[in-house]
Amino acid sequence: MSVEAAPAPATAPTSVTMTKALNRALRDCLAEDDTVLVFGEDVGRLGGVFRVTEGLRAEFGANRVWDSPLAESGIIGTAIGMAMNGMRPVVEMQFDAYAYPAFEQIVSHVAKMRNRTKGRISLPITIRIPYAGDIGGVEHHSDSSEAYWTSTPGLTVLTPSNPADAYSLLRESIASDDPVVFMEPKSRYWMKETLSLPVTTAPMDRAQVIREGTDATLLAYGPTVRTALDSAEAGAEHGLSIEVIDLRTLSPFDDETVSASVRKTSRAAIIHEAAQFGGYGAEVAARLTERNFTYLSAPILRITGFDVPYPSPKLEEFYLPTVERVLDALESWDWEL
Amino acid sequence: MSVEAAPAPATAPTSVTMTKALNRALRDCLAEDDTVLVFGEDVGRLGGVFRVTEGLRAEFGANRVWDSPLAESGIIGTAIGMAMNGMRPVVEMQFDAYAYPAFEQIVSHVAKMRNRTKGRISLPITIRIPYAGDIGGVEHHSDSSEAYWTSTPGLTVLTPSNPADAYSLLRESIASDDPVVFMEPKSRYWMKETLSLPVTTAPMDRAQVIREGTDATLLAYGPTVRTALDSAEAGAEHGLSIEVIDLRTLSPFDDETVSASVRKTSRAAIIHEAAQFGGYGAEVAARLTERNFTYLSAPILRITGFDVPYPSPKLEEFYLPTVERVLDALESWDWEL
Amino acid sequence: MTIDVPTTGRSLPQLQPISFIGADGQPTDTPTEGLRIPSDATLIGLYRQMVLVRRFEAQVTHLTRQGRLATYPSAAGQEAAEVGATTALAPNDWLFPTYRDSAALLTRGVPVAEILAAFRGDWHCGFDPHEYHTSPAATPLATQTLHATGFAMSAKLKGEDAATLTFLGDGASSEGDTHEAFNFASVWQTPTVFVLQNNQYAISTPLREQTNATMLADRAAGYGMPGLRVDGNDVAAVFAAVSAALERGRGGDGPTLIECLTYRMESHTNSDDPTKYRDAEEVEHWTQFDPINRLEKYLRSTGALDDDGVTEIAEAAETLAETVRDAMNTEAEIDPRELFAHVYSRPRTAIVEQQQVLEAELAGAGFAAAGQA
Amino acid sequence: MTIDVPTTGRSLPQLQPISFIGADGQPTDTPTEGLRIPSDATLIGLYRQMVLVRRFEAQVTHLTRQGRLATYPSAAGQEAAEVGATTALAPNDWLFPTYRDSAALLTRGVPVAEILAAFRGDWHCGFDPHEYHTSPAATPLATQTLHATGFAMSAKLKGEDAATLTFLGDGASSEGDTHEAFNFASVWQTPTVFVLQNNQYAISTPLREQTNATMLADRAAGYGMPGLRVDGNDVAAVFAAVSAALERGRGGDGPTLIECLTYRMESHTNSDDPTKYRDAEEVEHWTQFDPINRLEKYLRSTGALDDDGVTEIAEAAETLAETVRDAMNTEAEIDPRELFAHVYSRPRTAIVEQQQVLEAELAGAGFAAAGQA
Ligand SMILES: Cc1ncc(C[n+]2csc(CCOP(=O)(O)OP(=O)(O)O)c2C)c(N)n1
Ligand SMILES: Cc1ncc(C[n+]2csc(CCOP(=O)(O)OP(=O)(O)O)c2C)c(N)n1
Ligand SMILES: [Mg+2]
Ligand SMILES: [Mg+2]
Repeated sequence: MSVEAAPAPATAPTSVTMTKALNRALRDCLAEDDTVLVFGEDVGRLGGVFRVTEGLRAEFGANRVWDSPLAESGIIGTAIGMAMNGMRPVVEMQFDAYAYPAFEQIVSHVAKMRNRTKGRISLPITIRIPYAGDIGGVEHHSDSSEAYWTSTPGLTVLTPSNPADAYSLLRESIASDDPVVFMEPKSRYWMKETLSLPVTTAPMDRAQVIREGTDATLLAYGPTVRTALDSAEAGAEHGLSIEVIDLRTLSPFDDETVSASVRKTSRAAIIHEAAQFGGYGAEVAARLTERNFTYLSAPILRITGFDVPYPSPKLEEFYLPTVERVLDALESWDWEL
Repeated sequence: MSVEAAPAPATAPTSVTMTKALNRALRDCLAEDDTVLVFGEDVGRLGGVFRVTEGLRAEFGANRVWDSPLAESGIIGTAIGMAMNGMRPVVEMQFDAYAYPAFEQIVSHVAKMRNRTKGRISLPITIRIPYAGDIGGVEHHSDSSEAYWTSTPGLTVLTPSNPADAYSLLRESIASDDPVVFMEPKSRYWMKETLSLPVTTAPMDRAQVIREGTDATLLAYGPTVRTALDSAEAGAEHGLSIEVIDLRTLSPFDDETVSASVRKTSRAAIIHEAAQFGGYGAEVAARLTERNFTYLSAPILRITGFDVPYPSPKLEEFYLPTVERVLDALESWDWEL
Repeated sequence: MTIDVPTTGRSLPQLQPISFIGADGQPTDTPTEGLRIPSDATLIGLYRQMVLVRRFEAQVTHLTRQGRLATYPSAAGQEAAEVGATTALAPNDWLFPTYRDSAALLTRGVPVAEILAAFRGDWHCGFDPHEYHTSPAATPLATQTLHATGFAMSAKLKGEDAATLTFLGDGASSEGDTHEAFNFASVWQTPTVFVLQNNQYAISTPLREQTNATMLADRAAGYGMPGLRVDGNDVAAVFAAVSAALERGRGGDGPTLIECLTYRMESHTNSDDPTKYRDAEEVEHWTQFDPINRLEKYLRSTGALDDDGVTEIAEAAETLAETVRDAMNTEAEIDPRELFAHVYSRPRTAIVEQQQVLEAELAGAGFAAAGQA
Repeated sequence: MTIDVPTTGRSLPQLQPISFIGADGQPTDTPTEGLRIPSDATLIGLYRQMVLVRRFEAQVTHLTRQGRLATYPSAAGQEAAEVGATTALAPNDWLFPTYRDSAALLTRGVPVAEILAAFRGDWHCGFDPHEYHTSPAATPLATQTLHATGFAMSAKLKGEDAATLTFLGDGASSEGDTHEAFNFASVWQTPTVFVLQNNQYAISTPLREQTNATMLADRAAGYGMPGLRVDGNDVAAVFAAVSAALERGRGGDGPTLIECLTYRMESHTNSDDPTKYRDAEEVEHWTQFDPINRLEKYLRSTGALDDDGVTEIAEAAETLAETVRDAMNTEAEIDPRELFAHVYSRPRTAIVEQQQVLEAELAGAGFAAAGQA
């Protein structure tokens, strides 16, 4: 199949939500490359329960964008077959707990096909997963499942925290020959930014320093980037100069950028919504300590959800890592200010 | 249903393999408590592909021990229903990659039912999973999936490294009101020990110091305990006094025992077969560093499989953490001997 | 070739949905597979419960629009399936409902506040499953079909005189778990009734994109299990079919699949916009099949119901609506420390430590609080 | 009620397995659903390939017992299904095999050493899928049925004149993925043929504990998909049924389920002990249905095959066996650094670092090596 030349017209800067940025990325990919296919539960007529695929079926037709039967293993399994035949399927798992029925297909095939075949079959599949909480969702609608994917060799795991990255990273995912688990922070879906699309941000394997500081480094991704920035702001009121890094790509980890920051500040904490035990923060803390031990004046802290199942809406505020919890953690460091 | 009094007759010390110890634990539980049920793929007539359930169907009948249809989600899902009705199902996932089809049932229900119902419904299910490699298995037969389970709040995760613990921990799992993922290291199945059964070893939430030392602590579990002991022995030839801890219970983590050792030795490494990135070792390293930072004279090291899919038999020896790899890691520490 | 497989029950269900009372309130002449229409007394009870349920759904939907609940999936239009099936249960039987089945919970006797706790966001499951012989409503689709099968298997092994009933949707029928449940139940011959509410949509996805089969009940044949297609808006048919299937199950004759043809009159949940995928005419079309109207007509025609009866029931429905409003206007007391209380049966040190972190935060003892002070 | 569902193809397969050539080598009078017996020329080719395949399986099993391979699942007894189905494929079609289907890979032209690489432990998949239009053999049961469906869907979307064929076992039919594949394939009307080799056992579990259905082909009706039950030991029937189904698929008429009744004559793999779950008489009983014997008798009776032909084919089989021995006696060169080479299409720094760790170990540069020196 040929790649149609349909360059996306640049728009004048407007206020864009993350869902709109994602929608536009899908649109531009569909327009430019006719091997791109979008399917999943309710992504067609409805445009997805979060409206990320809105209008795409109308624009590209039901042969490019369609509603599948309701079965996640079926969605991933058939996407594998399509990718083996040269397509670039972009599939949606409606909420992240609903990727679990597809776990075997993702872990045993999506992650392993390329290695299994000595690189002869690549699977350029993008698995979009809305994740994390803070939206008042009922049970199973607020899980942070990133650790399952990041601990699986063969997967690339991305998560944008803002509309510009959402656009740029999703386009990179779809263009990537390797499968990408693309995690969309639900609570940031309605975040607005003034942007002109298309936009190209930093490449997908790089973390980004989004606030500079000298006293400590806060690492965050997806929904907690906002928490980290707010904490840095609050820390400043306490006289602390805090650097904030948006990881963007969870696997691979950008050791270079993050270690440089940690060596500079000598203190770091990672913030995520998922439970702490065995969470992604464990990898971050372990590898930063291995690589920068002599530079550290305190252990890398993990400021996370508690080690309990994600609670129902009324208890979310007590579960989620807040600016307060971050500040309490900062306080635990033995500052010599 | 009543609990029959059928105390297991103690045997004279004999040489017992891990499979035999597990088999005897199942037998004794089936005899003592008629709510215990054993089912799964090929666990009846055949006695399981590893012969762990051998003879049980003949002794207890097909209403207590039986072959299910071939569907792992079905096995776990029906076990949930039985447990809701007061039974204690013990189910086998034939190889650990074959627990993945049951991932949703395990993560969304087994782990969460008790919390969901405010403790009104407990699920005393034991999920036996043969795991890890070093047995020349073809693809999907050598995975170490522990990180998926340990990062899921609500699960208890055990793994014995020797026949005595295999017996004692399996009995404790089945007696536990909480669901247990019971991981059996395939490469240790044929390990022999002279034992008289029944035997009661340390309780399931405790790690065990199995070799004392003063210079460094090696942490291991399941298949790597042997590697750790051999490494300690080899280290001794280099003049190093190495403490070895068998973790036994991966979740919860026995902070008390392990931190005490690390504070004493000031250096520690965790050895596991699973890939390093996001592996269980990350949690171990992160929490030990958090809790013992000022006692550490070096970062906690992780000596693990590489961040690649588990390879085919001919490459296993290069993938698996060996005594050599452990010794190389020890060397990386800046010894002041 | 001599291969030992059962040869019983090998047929496809009749095409015409089983129905006793037509949309016009008249008795039908549809073949009913040996089932018998319930007595007028039973039908009055079913009518009453359907009216209550409809008022309940309307009230909760209204309160959800007002923001008193986080989300709510209404079963308006599906009252016959919800009430007919649930009423057929004996107290000892167990029900395995989904998020859509609050009406069934209500019918099962679960108090309003306990049903709605999950949707208000108080706690995942608000009631005691043992008290009502009713499992927590499952949100991960189709997973509960296996729980119902396993529960029934253990009842059978224990020699209990109990069956299980589980609801599932047309969408959920596509999940692998549904297949595994049908198969396990039939191989094990468990007393399980699968009530498939085919309400024509899975959120926005219409039935014809969910299956290419003539009817979902056709699946049963592939498992050596009886399958029935029932007019899911005729509560008499649903009640009769489910009662017979439960009886079959308890008698040792294994599971049954019952497809109830019905229609979801409301949006999927309050956050859904059905205009994106179906038009008003279609919804309008289905009003003629309304389960309550037809039964009222029928019972009036037999003389079992009159204006007084209808009024009395309507008043009971208003009383229920008031109970709902009261329940939802009373805030539940939720102790944040309960976050940690129910995860394991035995305390875990690390969780106790985390609880202490939260308690310190709540006590305002932290750095942040100090800064704000 | 007006509900828009398809009403085509609603029937259960005929009870008697479709067969052209009986176990006695004589033409049968079984109804064959419009299928026609393949020409003698085709049948000779199928005969030859079955003989080769049987010799191949015997040789590999033997080498495995000698420890030259880590494990091996033989399809001895199932040659008709393996060869009949695979031969029906056009070059452009894609095959989605399982661990049991080395015979199919051989038939597809994959070189012996490349087929056996996985079982010898050289590499997970030893051949280039694109070269043979054949997916890596799947070990996680039933997962490949979805890959075959998805591949076929994309072929349809691209307008390619290609179908897909996937094998699955009676055991694998119980997995959720099988259901999802049947359903997706039928809803999307993909050109996919599901060849279910019902060899009566899933390791030790007999068919009657896997399903309560009369036959596994009965499943098809529940998806609005044609289903056929074929004598899986009659290669003529398998070839004819699969050819027709592939043709149907390529012509846009969607998927087909074909259940091939057969028997696994060997143990599950070399490490299995079948005496635990089936007796010798049962195995003996099945020898009378042998797929090769009957075809030889038949072709001799039509005059298409004589002693010379049989001898020539037997010699070719011996040559193949020699190729197998040679291939398995030649060690494959495997570079340990390949561990890292194929995981991602772009290099990852952390993996490069790990490769350096391994290279240092291999160079004997470490502490351990120093100590040993
Ligand atoms: C495993 C899983 N996947 C996706 C969802 C999200 N979801 C919730 S309801 C629904 C549609 C269900 O349709 P159906 O089974 O027909 O039931 P209905 O809502 O019509 O009652 C979907 C896709 C889910 N809850 N669980
Ligand atoms: C998902 C999964 N579960 C379990 C296994 C282990 N296993 C390998 S083969 C087999 C039996 C398969 O039986 P069947 O599908 O009838 O195929 P056959 O071996 O008879 O060809 C089992 C249980 C597996 N490979 N994959
Ligand atoms: Mg529905
Ligand atoms: Mg089989």
